[in-house]
Amino acid sequence: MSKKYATPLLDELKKGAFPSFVKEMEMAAERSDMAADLLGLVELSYKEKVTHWKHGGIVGVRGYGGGVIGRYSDIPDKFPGVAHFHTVRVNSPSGFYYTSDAIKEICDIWDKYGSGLTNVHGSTGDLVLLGTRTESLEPIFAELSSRGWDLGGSGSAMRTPSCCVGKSRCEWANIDSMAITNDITHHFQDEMHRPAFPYKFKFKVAGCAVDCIASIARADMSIIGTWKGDIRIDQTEVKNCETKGMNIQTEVIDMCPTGCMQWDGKQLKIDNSNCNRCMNCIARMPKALRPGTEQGATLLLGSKAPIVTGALMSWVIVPFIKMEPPYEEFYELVGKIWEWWDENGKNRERIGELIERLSFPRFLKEVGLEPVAAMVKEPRRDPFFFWSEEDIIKK
Amino acid sequence: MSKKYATPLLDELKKGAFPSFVKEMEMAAERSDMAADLLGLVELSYKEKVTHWKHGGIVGVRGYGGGVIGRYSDIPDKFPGVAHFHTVRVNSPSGFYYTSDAIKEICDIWDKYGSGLTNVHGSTGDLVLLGTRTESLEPIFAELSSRGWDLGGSGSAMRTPSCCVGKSRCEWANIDSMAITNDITHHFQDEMHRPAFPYKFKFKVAGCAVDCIASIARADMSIIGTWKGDIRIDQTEVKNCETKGMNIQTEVIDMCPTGCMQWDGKQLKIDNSNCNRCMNCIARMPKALRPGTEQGATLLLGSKAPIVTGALMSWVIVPFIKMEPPYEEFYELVGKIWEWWDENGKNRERIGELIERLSFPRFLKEVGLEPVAAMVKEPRRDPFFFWSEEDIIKK
Amino acid sequence: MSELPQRQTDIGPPHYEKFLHPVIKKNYGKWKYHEILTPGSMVHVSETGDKIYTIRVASPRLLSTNTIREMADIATKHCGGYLRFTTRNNVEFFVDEEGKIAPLIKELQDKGYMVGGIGPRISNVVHTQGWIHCHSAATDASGLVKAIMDDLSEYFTTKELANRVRIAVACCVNMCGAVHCSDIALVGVHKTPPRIDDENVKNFCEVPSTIASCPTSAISPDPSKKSVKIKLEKCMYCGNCYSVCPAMPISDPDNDGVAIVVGGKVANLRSAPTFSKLAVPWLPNNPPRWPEVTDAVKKILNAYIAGAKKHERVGEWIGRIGWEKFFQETALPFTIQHVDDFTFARETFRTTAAFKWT
Amino acid sequence: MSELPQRQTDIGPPHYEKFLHPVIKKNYGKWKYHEILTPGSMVHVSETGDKIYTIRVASPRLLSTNTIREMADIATKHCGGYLRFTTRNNVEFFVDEEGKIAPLIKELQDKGYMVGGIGPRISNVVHTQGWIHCHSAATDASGLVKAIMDDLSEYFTTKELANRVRIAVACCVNMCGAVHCSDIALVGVHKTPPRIDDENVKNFCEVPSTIASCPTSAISPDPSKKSVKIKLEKCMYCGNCYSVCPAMPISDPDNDGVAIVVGGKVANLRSAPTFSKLAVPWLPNNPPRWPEVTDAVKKILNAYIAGAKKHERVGEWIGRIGWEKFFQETALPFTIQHVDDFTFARETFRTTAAFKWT
Ligand code: SRM
Ligand code: SRM
Ligand code: SRM
Ligand code: SRM
Ligand code: SF4
Ligand code: SF4
Ligand code: SF4
Ligand code: SF4
Ligand code: SF4
Ligand code: SF4
Ligand code: SF4
Ligand code: SF4
Repeated sequence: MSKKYATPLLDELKKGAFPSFVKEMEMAAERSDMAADLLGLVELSYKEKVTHWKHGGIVGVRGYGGGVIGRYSDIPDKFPGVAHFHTVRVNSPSGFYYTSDAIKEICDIWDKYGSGLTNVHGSTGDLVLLGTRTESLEPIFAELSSRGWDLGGSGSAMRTPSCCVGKSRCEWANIDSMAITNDITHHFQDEMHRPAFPYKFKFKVAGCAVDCIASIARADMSIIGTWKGDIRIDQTEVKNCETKGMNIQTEVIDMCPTGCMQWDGKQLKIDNSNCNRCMNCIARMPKALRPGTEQGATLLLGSKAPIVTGALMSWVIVPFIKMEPPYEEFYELVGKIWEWWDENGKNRERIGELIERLSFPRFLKEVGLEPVAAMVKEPRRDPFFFWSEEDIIKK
Repeated sequence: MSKKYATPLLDELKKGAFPSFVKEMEMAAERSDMAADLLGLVELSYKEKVTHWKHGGIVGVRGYGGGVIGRYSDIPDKFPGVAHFHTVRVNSPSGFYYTSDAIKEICDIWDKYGSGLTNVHGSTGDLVLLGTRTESLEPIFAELSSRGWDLGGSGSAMRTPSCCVGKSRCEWANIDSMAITNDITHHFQDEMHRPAFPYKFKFKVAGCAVDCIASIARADMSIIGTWKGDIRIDQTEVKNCETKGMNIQTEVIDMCPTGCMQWDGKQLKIDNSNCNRCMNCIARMPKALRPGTEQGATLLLGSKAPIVTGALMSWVIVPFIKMEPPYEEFYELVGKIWEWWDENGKNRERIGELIERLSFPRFLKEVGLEPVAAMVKEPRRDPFFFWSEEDIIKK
Repeated sequence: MSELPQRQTDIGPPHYEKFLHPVIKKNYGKWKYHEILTPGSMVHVSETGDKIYTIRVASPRLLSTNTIREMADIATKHCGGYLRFTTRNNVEFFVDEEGKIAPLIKELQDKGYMVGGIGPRISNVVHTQGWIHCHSAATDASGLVKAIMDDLSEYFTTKELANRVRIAVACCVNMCGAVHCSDIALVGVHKTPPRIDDENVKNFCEVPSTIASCPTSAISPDPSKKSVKIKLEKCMYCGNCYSVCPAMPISDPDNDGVAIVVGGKVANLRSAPTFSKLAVPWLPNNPPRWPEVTDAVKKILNAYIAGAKKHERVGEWIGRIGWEKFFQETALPFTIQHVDDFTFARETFRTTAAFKWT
Repeated sequence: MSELPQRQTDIGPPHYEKFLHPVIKKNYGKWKYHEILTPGSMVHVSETGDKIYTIRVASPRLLSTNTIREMADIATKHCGGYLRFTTRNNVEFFVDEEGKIAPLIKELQDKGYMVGGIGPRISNVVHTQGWIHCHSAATDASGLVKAIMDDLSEYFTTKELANRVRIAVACCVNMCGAVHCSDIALVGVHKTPPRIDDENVKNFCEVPSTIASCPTSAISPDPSKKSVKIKLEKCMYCGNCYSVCPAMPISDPDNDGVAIVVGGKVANLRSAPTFSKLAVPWLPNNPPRWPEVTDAVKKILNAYIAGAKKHERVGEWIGRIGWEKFFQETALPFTIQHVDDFTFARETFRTTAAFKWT
């Protein structure tokens, strides 16, 4: 088939070992005018070195305030196929598992109404359907939702929570990250679909401190599985690691950040009271070492991208919480945090930024969390601090 | 001799192993009414748990704007001896060395005009004469200066520079800290005696990174000696350290922060290109290891106490500078820094705070220092930075 | 519209259980250990003795329905119709017997899929929309990913590194790629301030929120024009005002470009999660292959390969040798832009006399 | 005044050379190594073969001329008339032959001097004026030093520690004692806001500089009274406004007290210089012996003694075990005041899931 536009610059990116997004666009372009015009528009961006998209207007589906990102080309006359090019964020299932049938059903819908191009998945974790027209949004939603799919979040709302593979295929999961993610998503459908927060709010759930979902870097609330009690040791398997060529001293003992491990060539000893559960030793010897059995999670709050005051990582607000259905304690806390954010947050102020502005002690007090040393890397430096009325001695 | 006041609380502090400041006050009180009344006033503070001093007014000696701290009691009627109780800051000689005769000469003057009490030395490094009356200031100054002594700094001026013992009695000095301190003090007499800065400015000079004068914590400019080239090793003496019972592996090799040392029981090897000159190995084995021979200093800027934006430590602005008389390059740089501070600093703004407010890059540019990686622990985190006109590509 | 099925709302995503391979479902929560078999395959062993083999392939993330269908068909043929995507946009296929691995890999490779990405190597590049879909992009994302990964594909398919090297791309400082905690990351940056279209500001923008959007307080009202003005020397070209107010376009074909930040991570193993730090403030947008950028990435990667100890991440390696050595070993210039002047600038200054000569 | 000698100005201090012991002068810059002989004596050996022996004694720093004269006389008798003071206010005597040490020490001890302070032990306490001389003092300094050092004197005279433990006292947050980088330090703190005397503010204070002095912007003008007012919930009782404006006294007999900060250092050995961090936010002023304070200091010191490895400073020990363990091992309570809310608060939050259970 002959191409609608010459795309010499993009053609270059069909070469090379790594799968080519240009080939994907070309495949879609064979069936879709939208995709064909996308190729032309992107080629122009490659030539001119600027984007050709305008700010999105507000588009969406009836009754929802989010789930669609409006997008229009700034040169619709030249590329009418992408005059509208909205994306639809489909809420992915926990753990990003699909059956062939299910995902093909989505393809069917998308071929019918959209560009035939997708992102599986977007950075937040939605299955992103890339490029459709305003008038197609309702039909797409009807087709999707009637088949059991719903939209994810966008705007000042709870965003699609996501998680690592967890207990489904990982021996290190201390919490059921997929079940938790699924529960949170269903619990907060209204908060996701009808933006009413000061700004976006993201949950990410990792089964352990390896954090394969990067929750600590990009979730307003990061839920990270962990354990209490002793690391389980299979001494025979420890020995086997050495037999197979691992240098236990340099790769495990010397790399333990707390220096709480000892290896005499026969027995591995761990002073669990000084272990910080970093997961390194366990990752080095998956057959020999396993997390302890009293399982739960650490809750951390506040990470986000750098705008406005610089990037934030989430920090500990609850050192240990059992994360078992119906997650009452957890939801109660989330409720209090959101209420506090709602009362105090400015427009476009993330929870982490708000706490930074009003102070972490104030957040703790007002949300009702006990201060504990696990919440800080180190105590304050300069001796400037506040007292409450009840701390003052009156004579 | 019977005491002027009962001082039961202070009397308690005459007991115990450590030398007693109360005994010192009592000795002075036997000859001085001022000291006697000081005892009474301090006893009252011990009882009431508040200070009995008022803000100092402006007192001093003719032609000088500093060197004296005015001090008045808030209950002069009760303790007339301390109605005035100003301190005189006598500029100490570099290294805090004295002859018996010289220091007794100061005692003579002080017994004549003051309380007979001193601090040898104050935190900045002055020999502090503690407690006299306004009308005695001129006589004290005449007596002192005619015998070769001068006053130190106070107010918004250069303060009395101070230093470690350096080359006079320490084998690790890479710069002549005492000569440098003496030179700076004489070079800037006007800047010290006639306050004209936005705020105070302190120099402290340490012969090496051990920093026995705590310069990095409390000097607007910290001058710290260091070397280039290889640490000198005497292998026989290394071996001797072991013979005498030192565990070279744990006390030296494992504690080297850069991991650049090796010890095989016979030979000590140092990868000098990775040494950060922290001084640990040298301090552990003074007979075996000595700093390299190309000597100079690192200049650091900005440390101060916590008010207003939190405590600051000095940071590197010149990684290496030869510090040899007549110190031209050094004085030229100090001149530029002061000029910049003068132009931009707010009242009561220390140099470190000013740089923090206007930015370190701007300081570097305007003072004419090349940015080098040694100036930072790590580069910036968030990709927000400025470009100059000349960096912009115009087509 | 009449032929449309009945829409439903707030039903949420389908339950994940429906999509689990029977072996995975049966052994859910019972996994005991895993072993990496090859760069593209691993096995997880359950307490029940069951095993599940995972085979991973790269994906460009921007997928046509053609490719998705093809992958689904492969999954149907080899895997009982089950597949998943990883948190870094790779695709995983499952088989329950070792013997099923080879035919699956053969078919994948025959169809041009790149198998690999497991263990201490370079996995897929987390990235964003770029010129494909975003109005805010200072560079493209997909093209950068392709250019880099073509150069580094061996580290996906075969070669081992000291540890994982996580590469990420974000097309603007909004950083949808969460570039701020990656081993090596590229971020699109501007070098010139926004251009204010006063007429449009008046008509389309809310002045107070535009002013509030600026991290450096560079924006103030211009009441006479009912618009805003920018104190140019305060603007560091973040584009946040443009996110809030479309009448302040900031892109510039010659001065937009790519910054490289390095040394971040999120895993807690050994050392705490770390932010990435600036390695290169700006390289030109030179599509389609951004040679200046790929060169710099290779310089950094090669210095890491030469210097890192086993299991050290990029940031841990730099932490051990020091940033001054990083600039020496990579031969990247240290510039005034590297010196922090943002929120926590002060904490980055070198408050010690102990540093290395370079 | 007529009998006064002719004053001179700007002559600066006398040249140090005049005050140097002949052996020190001769071997200036030629020292080769040193050895610590006893807790109160050490020898420095020159390349010329010359030796200088240093004997150190404690001083309360607040010295009467009586004591200074006595020390000078001892120096004349034993040391050729030379002596010096250390940067921590100890006194050093010099002899040039080993045999001269014993008689010198004997005389010093007979006269009640405390010999020691050299090597890995507790040397003198850097401190400030307190109620002896400062209007700003929230506690006394000399009394605290005496109370602490009476308790810990053995660590000056005999006992060894893992490394030096530098103790410092500052009587207010102006921190003339540079307490902010000490192993264990006490600082006088207030707990209540300043009391504004409007009449005096009007007459004696400059309103703009008073407002500017406040770190938390708690002060604003009160134009009707030509005075200022304080937003109480913003005031953290630093007293800086009082430094600038005497009409805002802040001291309060019951609520002023002592905070303890720990883990700071300035030496560059092994690890970079570090700021001290808050261990105890407030203990009451309980003169003359401040038992609550000395108790807490001993708790910290004893935990350090129990836990530190050889050559580890207090901060290095805490760095190794973690702050959560520090609070456990010292049994000091962790309170809301420990959680930072000042300039760099955010950098102190625990951005990792790896911490120890306590
Ligand atoms: C599609 C997606 C990038 C991708 O290619 O994957 C995306 C795309 C956009 N992001 Fe994002 N963000 C996406 C994940 C993220 C992430 C990563 C994450 O969620 O894990 C981040 C960093 C984490 C965070 O939330 O801070 C992220 C931080 C931002 C920000 C900065 C927010 C901040 O508080 O600093 C903005 C700016 C804004 O909100 O105005 C933003 C804004 C945008 C907008 C809506 C542009 C705008 O200014 O209005 C982009 C729409 C592009 C388009 O036309 O498609 N996006 N954005 C990701 C969502 C897909 C999905 O739903 O799965
Ligand atoms: C006497 C001395 C304490 C001592 O007992 O040794 C002292 C005493 C005072 N200092 Fe200091 N400072 C003394 C060394 C220091 C040091 C340590 C140093 O210089 O190494 C510091 C910390 C380092 C620094 O400069 O930041 C220090 C930081 C302050 C500050 C806080 C300055 C700041 O920028 O944060 C103030 C407040 C001020 O300037 O208003 C201050 C103010 C004062 C005043 C003048 C009180 C005031 O608010 O006006 C004190 C007079 C007390 C009196 O009546 O005698 N003093 N002051 C020290 C000077 C003696 C000498 O000349 O040798
Ligand atoms: C499949 C996936 C989870 C998912 O839900 O999709 C996953 C799966 C596993 N990860 Fe991961 N990680 C996955 C993303 C991550 C991420 C998140 C990310 O990259 O954005 C991280 C954090 C990276 C960081 O710190 O920046 C991550 C850091 C690790 C580490 C720690 C590496 C380190 O030492 O710093 C391990 C432990 C190890 O094996 O060394 C690990 C180990 C594992 C194990 C061995 C866990 C297990 O027992 O099953 C899995 C084997 C896969 C492998 O070697 O790739 N996984 N892993 C993700 C695959 C992404 C991909 O396609 O490459
Ligand atoms: C005399 C004095 C210099 C002076 O000009 O007065 C001095 C002299 C020496 N110091 Fe020091 N230091 C002196 C204050 C300091 C200070 C400053 C302070 O305390 O305010 C420090 C920094 C403390 C800190 O980091 O907070 C200091 C940290 C050291 C260290 C490093 C300790 C460490 O490992 O962290 C050494 C090296 C060693 O021997 O371990 C050292 C070593 C030495 C040596 C061995 C240097 C030498 O070769 O002569 C001297 C032996 C004395 C000893 O053991 O006390 N000196 N030394 C100071 C004595 C003060 C006192 O009376 O106790
Ligand atoms: S975060 Fe932990 S539980 Fe989840 S996939 Fe990674 S290693 Fe497994
Ligand atoms: S989990 Fe980390 S801290 Fe705990 S024993 Fe293993 S390596 Fe050490
Ligand atoms: S700072 Fe260095 S040169 Fe000066 S006394 Fe201390 S160890 Fe010696
Ligand atoms: S000076 Fe410090 S960094 Fe250099 S070799 Fe000695 S211990 Fe190592
Ligand atoms: S990083 Fe910036 S340009 Fe890229 S998708 Fe996100 S908002 Fe758009
Ligand atoms: S680009 Fe950023 S810094 Fe510049 S004016 Fe806009 S918001 Fe402010
Ligand atoms: S620390 Fe405060 S109270 Fe003590 S001398 Fe300095 S200014 Fe005065
Ligand atoms: S005491 Fe400090 S915080 Fe309180 S009003 Fe005064 S200057 Fe401000």
